[in-house]
Amino acid sequence: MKAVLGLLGLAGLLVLVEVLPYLGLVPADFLPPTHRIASALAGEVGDSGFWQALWDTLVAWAIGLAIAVVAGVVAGIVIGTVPGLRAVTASTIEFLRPIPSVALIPLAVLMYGTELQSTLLLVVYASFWQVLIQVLYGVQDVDPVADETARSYGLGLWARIRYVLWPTALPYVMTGVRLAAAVALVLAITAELVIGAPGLGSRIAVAQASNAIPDMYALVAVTGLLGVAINLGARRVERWLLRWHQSVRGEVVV
Amino acid sequence: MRIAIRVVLAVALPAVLFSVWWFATANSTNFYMPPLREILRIFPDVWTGDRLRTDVLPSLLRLAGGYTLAVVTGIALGVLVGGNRAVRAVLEPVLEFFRAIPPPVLVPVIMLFAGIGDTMKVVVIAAGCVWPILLNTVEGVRAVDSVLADTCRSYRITGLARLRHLVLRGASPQIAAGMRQALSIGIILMVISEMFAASNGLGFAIVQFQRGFAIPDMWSGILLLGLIGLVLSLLFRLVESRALAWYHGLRRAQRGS
Amino acid sequence: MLLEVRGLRKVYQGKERQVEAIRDLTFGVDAGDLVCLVGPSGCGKTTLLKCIAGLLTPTSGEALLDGRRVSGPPPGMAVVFQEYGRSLFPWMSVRDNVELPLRQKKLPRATRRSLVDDALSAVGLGDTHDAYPWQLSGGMQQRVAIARAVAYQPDVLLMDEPFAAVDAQTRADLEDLIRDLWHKLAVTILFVTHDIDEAVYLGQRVIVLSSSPTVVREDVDIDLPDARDQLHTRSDSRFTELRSHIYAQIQAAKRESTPGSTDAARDTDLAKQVLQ
Amino acid sequence: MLLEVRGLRKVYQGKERQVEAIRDLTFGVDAGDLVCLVGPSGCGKTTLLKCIAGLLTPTSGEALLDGRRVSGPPPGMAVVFQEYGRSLFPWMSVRDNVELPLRQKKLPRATRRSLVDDALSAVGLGDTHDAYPWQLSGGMQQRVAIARAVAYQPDVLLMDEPFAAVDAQTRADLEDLIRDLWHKLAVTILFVTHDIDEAVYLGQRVIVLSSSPTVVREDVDIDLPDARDQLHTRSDSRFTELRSHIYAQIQAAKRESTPGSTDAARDTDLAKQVLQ
Amino acid sequence: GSDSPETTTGQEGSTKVTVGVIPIVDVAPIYLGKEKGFFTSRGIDLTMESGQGGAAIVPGVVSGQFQFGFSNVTSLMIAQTKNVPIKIVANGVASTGQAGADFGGVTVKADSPIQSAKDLAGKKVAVNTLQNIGDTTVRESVRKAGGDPKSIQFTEIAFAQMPAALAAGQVDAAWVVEPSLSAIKAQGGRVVAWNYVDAAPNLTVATYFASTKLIQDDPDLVKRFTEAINESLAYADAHPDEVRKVLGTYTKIDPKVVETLTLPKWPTEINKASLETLSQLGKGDGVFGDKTPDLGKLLP
Ligand SMILES: Nc1ncnc2c1ncn2[C@@H]1O[C@H](COP(=O)(O)OP(=O)(O)OP(=O)(O)O)[C@@H](O)[C@H]1O
Ligand SMILES: Nc1ncnc2c1ncn2[C@@H]1O[C@H](COP(=O)(O)OP(=O)(O)OP(=O)(O)O)[C@@H](O)[C@H]1O
Ligand SMILES: O=[N+]([O-])[O-]
Ligand SMILES: [Mg+2]
Ligand SMILES: [Mg+2]
Repeated sequence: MKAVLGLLGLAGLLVLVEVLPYLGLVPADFLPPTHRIASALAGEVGDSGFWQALWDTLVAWAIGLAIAVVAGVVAGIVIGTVPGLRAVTASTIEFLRPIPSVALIPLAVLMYGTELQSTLLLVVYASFWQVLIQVLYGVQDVDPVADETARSYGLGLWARIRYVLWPTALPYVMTGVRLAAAVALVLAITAELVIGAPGLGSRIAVAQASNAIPDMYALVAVTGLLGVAINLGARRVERWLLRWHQSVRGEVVV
Repeated sequence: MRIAIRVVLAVALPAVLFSVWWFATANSTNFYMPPLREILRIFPDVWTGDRLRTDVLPSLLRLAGGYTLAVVTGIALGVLVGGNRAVRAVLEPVLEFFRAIPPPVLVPVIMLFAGIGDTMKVVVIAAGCVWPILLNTVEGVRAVDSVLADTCRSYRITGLARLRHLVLRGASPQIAAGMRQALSIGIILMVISEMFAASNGLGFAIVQFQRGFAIPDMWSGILLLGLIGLVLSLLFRLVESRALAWYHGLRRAQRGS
Repeated sequence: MLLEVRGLRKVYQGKERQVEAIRDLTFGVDAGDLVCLVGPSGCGKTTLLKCIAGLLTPTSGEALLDGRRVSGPPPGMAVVFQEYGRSLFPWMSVRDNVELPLRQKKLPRATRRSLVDDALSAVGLGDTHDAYPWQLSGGMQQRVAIARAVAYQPDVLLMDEPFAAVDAQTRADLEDLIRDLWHKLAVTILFVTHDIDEAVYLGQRVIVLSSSPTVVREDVDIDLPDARDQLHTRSDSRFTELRSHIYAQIQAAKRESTPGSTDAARDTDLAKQVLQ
Repeated sequence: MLLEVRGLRKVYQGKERQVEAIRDLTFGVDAGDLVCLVGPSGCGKTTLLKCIAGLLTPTSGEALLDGRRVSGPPPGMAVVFQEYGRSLFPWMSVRDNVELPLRQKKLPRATRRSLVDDALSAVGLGDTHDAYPWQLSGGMQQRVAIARAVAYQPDVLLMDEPFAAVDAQTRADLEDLIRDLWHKLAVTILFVTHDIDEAVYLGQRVIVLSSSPTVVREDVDIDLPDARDQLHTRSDSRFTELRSHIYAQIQAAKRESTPGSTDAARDTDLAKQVLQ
Repeated sequence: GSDSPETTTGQEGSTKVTVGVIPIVDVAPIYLGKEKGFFTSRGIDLTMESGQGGAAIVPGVVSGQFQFGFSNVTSLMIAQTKNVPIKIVANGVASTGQAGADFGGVTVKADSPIQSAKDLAGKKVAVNTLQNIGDTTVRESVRKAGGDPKSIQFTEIAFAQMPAALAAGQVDAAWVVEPSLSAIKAQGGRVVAWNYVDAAPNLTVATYFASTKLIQDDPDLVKRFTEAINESLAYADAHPDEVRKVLGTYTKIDPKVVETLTLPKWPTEINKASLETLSQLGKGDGVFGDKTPDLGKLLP
């Protein structure tokens, strides 16, 4: 049922893009109708280079995201639980966070050229903050009664992190992971696009430079579909991990 | 005294990091890693006077516009999507589709509809920073306490009153988390949007420095971005601590201070 | 008959756990009645109240109010929840918590003001208007929830163990407040309690529920004089008789777990159980 | 003396609202004692318990355990909170909730298993192991919290109105369970309740607290025989005497609000108050 | 790190070389040369990395991540004035020198009132990068046609977006190169100025470059690379059909457009006089700040 509705939404988007040129809103030359994008996509799918690029992008995405999530969660829990650390690090975090990964591109190229590490640097830098901030908010949300219960039963720091803090922060962490997953994909592709590291991004760059508009949109659509697939996976994990949580066990009607 | 301690705490780590940077690059001959000394020396020349008016101010105005747009749409859409299962099922894949598209790729598409002027830049900023607000609002709305929801239903508190007194307030801690995330993403997108079809702005200036091999100037721009982020986050915290006084009070009180 | 419950059944359908909380309940409450519900812990009293309040949909059967089937929260009904702590808005002061439903009723400001003031001082919280609920003790929070319901001036009032967290003296005072209110406003009250003395003292009728899956075990008419007071009523011999009778009923209810029960607080003779 | 409270004072410091919850409390509890605390709603019982449990820092004065000042939660102490609903972890099943502190004690799996089983069936929840707390009724949740404390086999047990949400029969059973446990394990118990009968039935001593700002009003020795049972003890004439005495004390406590009080549930003769 | 070895020797004694390029028509010779074996025959195992622009290529060359890079000459002159340690090693691409048949020009919509370069004065003109070869040469076109170059409003838009921006009227004119030039012509657009041709005869537009460090440490490699490039350039210039074929391998340009687009010139000699002119033009437009590029240091 849910899947059907979701497909319905995506189908709506396809129809919209198909009819946009006929509505005269944009010329078909610059935003081609769905069927032309689809045939360009078919061409891409038949090309082994496309699959290699997709693989390269996914590898960069997965490694980068994994590093960012682990680092973000660990840093968030340490900063959130060690007294005083939050006050000490707050200004630095706020300073570093708004620095765009794209501004770091020369630095990345300088250090790693078009190697995978170059993309990873940008991916990790951008998505790390998403996770960290969510974890910090989650840690702050621990129910004091629950925490006091744990403390009064003599649960040590580690046990309290594992049994109280972590489950409380988990909904926030999941949101952070979903945010970071998309940001990581965005940055992986941006890095490839600008630096030229192999992947979907550099294919998009080639299509842009060649004025191959349907091809470009086909690749953009692949990116979007990747995002949908990633979110689907994240949602599934979330439903399982958070089956006890208000947001899963009971839905509030607005 | 309290304030003094807080200032010291806030300044300590940056001071350490800056000293490390200072000494690590003191004798740097790497073209792309100039000495911090050099960067700080030119900073006032680069970022005072004319540039403040011609580059920094327009950027901040675009940021304000885009951020506001994102907050309004993010919360509105989030309440709609979070509060209604069917709507969520239909819209989520579409939203996720757009969320995964990198802004540099999206900008040309936005240009088709919004032109190449400030509107485009505001839209690009909004399109980027709407996501954390949207996602957090959705999760916050979904997690509204069931007993409170029942209380509202039984007292027939519905419609706008319910939205205002239950849904938005209940989700507000998480919405605030999203808005805070969005703030720095907004700054990032301000830079990205000004890499396209711009003729002024902070992002534009940084890109020009980069292309013109004015590397110390570029670094000074990055420093300025960080400073702007810091100041904006302080302002945000000030506003948040007022709006969420009940929440922080609740936590503090229950912690027993 | 104002309120009618007909063949009501409620099964909680979980992934692994399916609980038949209520098997088959049928009873009625006349307009202006004050009926108390007692029954063992976990027998489905809260579930029943939520069905009547239109907050839960029965698995089968129905609740009727004024002859109309309850499908959503009906107008003019107020509920005091068992989870009083969670039923107060933590972001509103005590006064705003009490006032919010009145605003919804579109009462003029002055009326609201006096209703809120009266209700809060009636529950002994005349000087905590500006505090947040989480600055109050458990019993005080519960009293705020009661004040909210009282100020609302409902036609039907459902209360789920509303005095569980207050001390004996306050409890006695609140009991008298409820009877007072009932007399003055002719409100119909359904009152869940686990205190048998309280049920007998308050009610015109006491409905005794069995263990889960729940049926009505007995519907006891409380033939005490209408004018009650804490000292004399409680020492009345008829009072003692009634409470003993009901006590015996509940004990029996707990003992004979209805056959086919999938989940219930079973009779466990705790005192005899060996610990470890 | 195992537990000593000396000149304890606690002021809640809010932005606008400053509440002196406890003014000056001094009393002691010997090892193996079972002491009940009673007092009007909002008088600071919860606050006191939290100070003793090391969860709140007193404004002045101190709580000593075994001669050492309490500054954080001491080992071997279990607390049953008044907000039972929130003290259970919603992300764990009932069984895991009870088992968690035992794991922390590093007990072997088999021991843990039998402790959990025994404790849960002792509170009448033998068949809800796999349910989540939020699938249980209020009273059932409260019993899970009690089972957790019982299974923990603490040296000192603090309980804050632990039977507020359960029915009379279950309550009686649980009271006997606590006395049983106390005899078997020689645990020291501090028990907050608002039910005076319960306090007298359970305790060796009953400490009566005044209204907020709180002081000890009286420390009553319960000179009933050690072997108690629900039927005979409660009909003992000494029992009736003691409960009347304490009842009078609390009523007096509520009446004479201590001078200088900044916030308290004041005496409001509710029955006489006119509603609207 | 930035001091990793510049060259790595492959299995058969050949040197692995990475070149940072932009995936456009201009670099067809290097792809063609690779296909023809001009590099392997000189012991060079060639890899091309194609990014979106120069921002990534220069730091890559400076740090040794790339051994060589491809860039337009104005950018290289700017780098020189900032003392970026790089030097040109071979010619890259040049204008055809023929008005009406160059690979780049200033275009307008079919119905635009702009008829000549002179009319561009006061108009909004799109270039891919501000303060670079595009705006400098367009100003020269306007200047030569008797217009006021100062009044032109330049706007930065990527070549790929120019057809859309022009069609939507977001700009009055757009300076484009192939294949966007073909796309605009196909929309009915007109070319009103051939800015490369106007700037200097047979203008050298872009070149290959290396870091001074590599030139010092491995002059032999640089020599072999230059020879291979030169052979590739000459071959490409002589075999336009093969060039059109190789375009299909590294670009996605529509095959129909590939057949008809205007190819640039690929001489092996760098036109120093044109670079002098370009440097003067850039200085006049303030592209180099208050400095003047030292072409002696930049050229091989
Ligand atoms: N959300 C739920 N999901 C599954 N089972 C539930 C849920 N809510 C209640 N139950 C089950 O339904 C039965 C009745 O619960 P209910 O809360 O109605 O009891 P109650 O009579 O109010 O008990 P108490 O006096 O302890 O408050 C219990 O066995 C409980 O476990
Ligand atoms: N976090 C807090 N902030 C401010 N005031 C508080 C806070 N917690 C409790 N108080 C105040 O302290 C006083 C004592 O509260 P406490 O919870 O200890 O009472 P109690 O004796 O447990 O009452 P009850 O029997 O109703 O549970 C009350 O007046 C209450 O308003
Ligand atoms: O960090 N980003 O450049 O998106
Ligand atoms: Mg209940
Ligand atoms: Mg309390």
